[in-house]
Amino acid sequence: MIEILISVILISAIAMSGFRRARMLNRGFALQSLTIALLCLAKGYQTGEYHYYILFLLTLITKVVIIPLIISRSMVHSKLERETDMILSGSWSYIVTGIAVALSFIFLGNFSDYLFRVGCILIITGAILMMGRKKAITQMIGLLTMENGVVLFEISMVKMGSIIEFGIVFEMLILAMIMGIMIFNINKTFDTLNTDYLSNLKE
Amino acid sequence: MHINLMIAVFIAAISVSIIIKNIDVISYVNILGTVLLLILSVLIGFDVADRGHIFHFGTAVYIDSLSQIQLLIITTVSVMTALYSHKYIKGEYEENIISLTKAKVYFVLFQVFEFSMIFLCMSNNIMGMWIGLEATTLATAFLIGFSNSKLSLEAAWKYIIICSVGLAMGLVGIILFIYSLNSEINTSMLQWTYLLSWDKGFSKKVLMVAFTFIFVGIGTKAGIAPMHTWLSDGHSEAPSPISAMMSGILINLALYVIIRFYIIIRLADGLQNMRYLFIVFGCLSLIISTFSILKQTNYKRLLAFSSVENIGIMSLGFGFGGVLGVYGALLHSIVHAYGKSLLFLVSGNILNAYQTKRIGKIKCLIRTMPVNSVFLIIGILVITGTPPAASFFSELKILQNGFNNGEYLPAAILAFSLLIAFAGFVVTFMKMIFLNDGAEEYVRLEKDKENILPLVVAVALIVLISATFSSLLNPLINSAVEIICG
Amino acid sequence: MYMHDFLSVFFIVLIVITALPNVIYSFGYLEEYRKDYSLKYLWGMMALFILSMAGVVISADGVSFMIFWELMSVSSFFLVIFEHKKGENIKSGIMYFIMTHISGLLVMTMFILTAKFTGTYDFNVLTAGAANITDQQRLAILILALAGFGSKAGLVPLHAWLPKAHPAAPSNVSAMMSGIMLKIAIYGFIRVAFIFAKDVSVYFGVAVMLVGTITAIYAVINSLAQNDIKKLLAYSSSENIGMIFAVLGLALILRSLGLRSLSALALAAAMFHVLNHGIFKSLLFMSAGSVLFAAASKNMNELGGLYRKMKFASTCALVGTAAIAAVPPLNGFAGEILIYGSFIQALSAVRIPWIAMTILFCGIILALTGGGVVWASVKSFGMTYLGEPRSRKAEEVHEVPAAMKAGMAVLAGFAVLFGVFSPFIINLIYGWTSGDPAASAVGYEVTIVSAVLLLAVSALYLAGKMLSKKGVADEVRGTWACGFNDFKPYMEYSPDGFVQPGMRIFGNAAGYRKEVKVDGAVHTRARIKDVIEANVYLRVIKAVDYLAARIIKIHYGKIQIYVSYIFVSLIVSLILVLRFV
Amino acid sequence: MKYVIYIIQSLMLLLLTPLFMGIIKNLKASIRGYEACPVLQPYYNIAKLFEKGRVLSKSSSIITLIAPTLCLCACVTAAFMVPVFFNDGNPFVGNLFIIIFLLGIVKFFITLTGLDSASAFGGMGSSRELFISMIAEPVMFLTVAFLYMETKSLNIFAINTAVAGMAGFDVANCIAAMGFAVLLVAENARMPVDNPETHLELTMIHEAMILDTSGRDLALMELSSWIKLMVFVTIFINCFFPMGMTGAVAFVPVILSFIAYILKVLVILAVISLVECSMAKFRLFRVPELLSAAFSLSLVAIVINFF
Repeated sequence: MIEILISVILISAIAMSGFRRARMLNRGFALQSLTIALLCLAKGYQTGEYHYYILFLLTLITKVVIIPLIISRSMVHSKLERETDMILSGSWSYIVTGIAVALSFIFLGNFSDYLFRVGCILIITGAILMMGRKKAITQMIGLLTMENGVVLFEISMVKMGSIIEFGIVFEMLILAMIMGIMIFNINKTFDTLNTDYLSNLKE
Repeated sequence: MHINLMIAVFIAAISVSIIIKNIDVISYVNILGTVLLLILSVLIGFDVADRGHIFHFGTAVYIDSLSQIQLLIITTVSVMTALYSHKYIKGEYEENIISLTKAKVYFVLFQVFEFSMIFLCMSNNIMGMWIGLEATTLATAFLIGFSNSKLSLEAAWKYIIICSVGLAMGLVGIILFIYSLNSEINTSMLQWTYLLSWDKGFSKKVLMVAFTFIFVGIGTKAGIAPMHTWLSDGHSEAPSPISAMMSGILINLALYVIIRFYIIIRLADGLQNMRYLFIVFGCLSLIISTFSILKQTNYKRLLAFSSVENIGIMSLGFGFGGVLGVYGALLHSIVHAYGKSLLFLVSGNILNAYQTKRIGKIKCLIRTMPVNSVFLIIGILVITGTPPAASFFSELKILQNGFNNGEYLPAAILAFSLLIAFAGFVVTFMKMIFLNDGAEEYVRLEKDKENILPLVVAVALIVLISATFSSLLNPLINSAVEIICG
Repeated sequence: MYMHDFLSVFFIVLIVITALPNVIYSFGYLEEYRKDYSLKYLWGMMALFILSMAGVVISADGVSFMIFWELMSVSSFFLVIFEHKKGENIKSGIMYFIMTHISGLLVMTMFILTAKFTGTYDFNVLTAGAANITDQQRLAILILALAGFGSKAGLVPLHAWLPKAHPAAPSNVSAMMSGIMLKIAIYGFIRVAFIFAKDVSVYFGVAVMLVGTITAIYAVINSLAQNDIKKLLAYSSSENIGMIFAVLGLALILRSLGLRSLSALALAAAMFHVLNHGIFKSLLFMSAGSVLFAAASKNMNELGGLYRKMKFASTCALVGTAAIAAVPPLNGFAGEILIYGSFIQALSAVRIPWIAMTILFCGIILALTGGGVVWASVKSFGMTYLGEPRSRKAEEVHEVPAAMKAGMAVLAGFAVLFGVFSPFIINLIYGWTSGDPAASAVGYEVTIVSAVLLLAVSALYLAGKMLSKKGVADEVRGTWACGFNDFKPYMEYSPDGFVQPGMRIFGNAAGYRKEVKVDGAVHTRARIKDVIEANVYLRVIKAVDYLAARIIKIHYGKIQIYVSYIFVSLIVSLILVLRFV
Repeated sequence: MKYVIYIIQSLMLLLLTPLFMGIIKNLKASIRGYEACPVLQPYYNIAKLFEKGRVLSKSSSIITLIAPTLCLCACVTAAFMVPVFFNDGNPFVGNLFIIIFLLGIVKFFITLTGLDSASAFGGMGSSRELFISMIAEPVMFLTVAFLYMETKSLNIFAINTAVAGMAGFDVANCIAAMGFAVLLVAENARMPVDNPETHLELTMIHEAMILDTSGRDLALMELSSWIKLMVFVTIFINCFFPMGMTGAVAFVPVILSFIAYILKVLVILAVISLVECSMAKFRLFRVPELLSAAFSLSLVAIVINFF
């Protein structure tokens, strides 16, 4: 059962890195968070610790419902349709993510646990999303995927780290809220979300 | 007991600034809050002085002399900035640049920012430290974008993205750190004191990777070289009191967190030359920041780069190791906090009077704003390390330690970059203060008299530190050095 | 807590002798600044300046030495930019501050290295002799000492601040800076090179001598070429410092070759010349100050004929100029004989051919510099005080206040006193340098000669008085210049013309270029620039600027690039850590 | 008793100087083949000038008043410090540097007088005088070094006795003597460097500086330059040709050495006048070449003897 969920996460990660439209990215993120929540449920069921269930509920509420809501609300105001000129064009980002996944599998070979490797892959995809795109929202989603990766990383490593999980989840929630408000402000002052206009603080 | 009082003061301050409508009352309460926190931290200081370290709420809160130093810095600098922001926010509010709600948001976030820093340096739990750092990032994100101009929004966006990425890497590092204990993990495992007394050995490889993640991750928050890019934008766009607090305290705290992990690292055998991480990144940040100082046209960005440079000096101090270097680095962090906040507050005054951050546009400060230029000169002399100020002794100790331990190249880089930074400072600021093109007659601005009290407090603190660091503060700093050097 | 051996007392005496008349002089001189600058600030800074210099001389350990050293630099910076109304003062002040910081860093590194090798900062322990320093370590310390103290004293490669800072400062301050501050650097060098480092390889001594000689010849040619009095005096201070370092180098060579007594003589010559230079250079700067006070201009092309209205100040200036030009009974002459004497005695005592040749070469260059100094001093006195006033400023000259005259008179008195009774002082110094107080370096000839000279002058004066009574009375008419009688002031010899023959031969050391413009009338101008500063300094600044422009490109502004910095540095440090740790 | 003779010999030198100047004029006249003025003419000139009143320029200052007296006193003191024809060692006085720097007073004050009269010729004269003496300084330094390395003493009396003790002429002594001769000519404004008799404005160096002095001052200036020349000649004789000099305090040897001294001086005066008649005055920027020749001569002298 966990293998299926992990494969879904892997597929969503690779797919997300190539999406152009932010709405698709949002849905991809929601799907990913849902799978992570189910993963926690499965882990909880498997090991019998109660804190996994609490984590399942928390991730479900925040990452599957609230954060995508924030993203879609800020998207509506910004009339953002599609990512026009991406630094890493669609095909290239797929290829880069593919190579990254392959490398991480080879390099982290001696770690038996799949979760750990998928966590790393999620972090790398988050990074690629952030560095390869120009729109602010995509960067935000990239960052949140990276946080998801850290959560996965944490689940695989630390058996009893409840405080860490709660910390991460709350932090992601507040982070998403603040970024949402900021995107709203940027959209109001710059009336575009392209970060090229956000680079006149030079030297 | 004091710590409960602290929390009570915090909650009171937050609630007042949310409920009450009158700006004056809010800022007075804010100042009162910071003063109370200062008094409480001094009292805690006395406890720590005689009992070595104190626990509270079971082992959740742990204060030893190292965190006591950070506590003192936080509370003193926030008293200064609270005093400054009283007139600053009132001025902005009266010229209705900002609405009432914006002012209230400012004071709430100010309190949240200060308390999250206090929470950070008091928490025994390493995850608590991480959450503290994250909370400061979130609190200051809005404060940087306070003036809602294009540039400040851009700075805020960059700040939040880069710092969150950095802290995510830091979190990965912490998780790897706990994983390297390779034993059954329970909640008490996250206590720093527990980790300190951990004797069942670490897996060396994982620990190395963990500490590198922590160093680079939290290093972004500290403004260490290649990851310092947010610092120069954030500090130059943030309102002056906030950039004073960030430059003075926040980057010290990030380094404090790294040092907490470094103390545990040092126990594991075979990891002695992890200190080269500090040295390499220290030299990198020295070189990058000092050369950027030379080419600055915006004086607040120049001060931000000088913070990067001072972080480089401190990390070199820790990198050289040895009692002298660590003593120098700690002393330098204290003096730099006060000196840098003095400079930022003065630049705030100048910005308030001249409404421009460009160095070229400000002429003959000595005649237009004589009082502020005197404080500016004192600030420059303190930051660049002239003798009566303690920063000269700290730089001397770090350099001496560098030569004693045989690292000649990093010490040479340190000396060279001190010189370049000094040249950059003197050329820019002395031209601003003295140079006049003789054409028009300069009259003293009436804005010169505003907001002088916080500057006086800052100079008083610097004088206090310089006078007492070898007598009164000595036991405090020495015990902190023992914690680090073992 | 403080040092009280002969060396410190000697320099304290120097500070007192030079600072007291200066204070008296300042009472008069600062009236001019009262209306647009605050005098309380200046007096405070001057007090801090003098105290910090005294502090340096009596401090007994490296850290307090460093503290007073930096305090001295800071206070002198704020004195140099006192007249901040004029733009170029600020620029030269900034350059001065950066250069003093360089010397501060070098001296700090030197003390740190000494502490590393000998384990202590304390001077008394160091003087007792730390035996376990290897020769190579001692050389490293001494090279740093030469660089640090040399840059503060104004040796050639790091001298560019001196001709900029001294003219910018008010004259009483530049008198103190030239008179005392440069000597504090020499005090530091003597203490490190002669007292701490018991013995050092001969190559270091040769290097010091060469640097000193090159500084002397370079500075004298530049001082000849200047038209601004204070710049001329600043360069001549650098020249005297060069001469002192040359003799110190000679002393080091002799000591490393084992000729103890000769090296003590050379050291005594250097210290005596330090004392003399302190006196007559402050006197000359004070007279330049009085010219500036009276005629509000220091450009010699606008001065001339100041003697008529400033009789007393000019006579003091004459004494000062005569002292620096090594005219007997005065102290400059006594110093210079000792220096030439020690060079020649060293020449005959040294057996190693190549060292003897270098000493000979440096002796020749110093003799040439001596001639150049006479020429520069005659130019500085002749062009300002003698002949016809060349501009309106030089005509309406108002009398100099009494306090200034008193200060200058005191120093002129010292110049004569230290000249006539120089053997006693030299033997006193030689007593310390050679170790046994009874030894005497030089006979009492100078006193006898000055007595004979005094006798002859008074005899001839009386004879002249008697003769003139019965002879025809003096007449006062226009200058007889072979019959041409309507001489205009501008037809007088101008400062550039006065040194033009010298500049034709030695000109390229001062970047001398003659520009001739013909538009109806022929206009010639002499262009001079500090050659080393123009080539070396500008190149260094350009390189740093180029590097800074490259490095600042890192802040590209794009957020993606900033995030990539984090990951790149993460990966690189991971690889390095896994590989090396 | 010894010091009485010293004073006498210096007084003799002072008294005979105008006579020697007359002799030079006579020798030059006879070489050039015209009727010369009587040998004692310089004495009459000086006496006439002392009676004349002084004409002072309105732009001159105190320098013009004190300079002549100071120059003459310097030269007289220098004369008293030099052994002329009797030398028995003198512990008090005689340092070669002090003598040369005493004559330096003359240079310093004459150049100032040149500038004092605010005329172009005075300025030109002093500028050229200082230019030449600056380049001549190293030659003086080398000669003193040579003498010191030969005799291990800076005192001229000791040098004289030591050189007298050395056997015959060696190569280095001749070369050093030649170098010092050129220095003598350059310092005292004799022919190849400067024409003492001319009043052509653009050629004179020494004369230009004292152009404006008149009456008693001119007499003093003339006397001081003559005495300076004779002091240089005496140093030249005593340091390089010391034969015939006695140390015994008896009447006959002193008279014999006095005669020997007079003969030597006459030979040198003949050489000087011969050079003045046969050579034209050098252009100003050829003088450094002459002086660098003298410089290399004395350098070679030192290198031969001591390296």
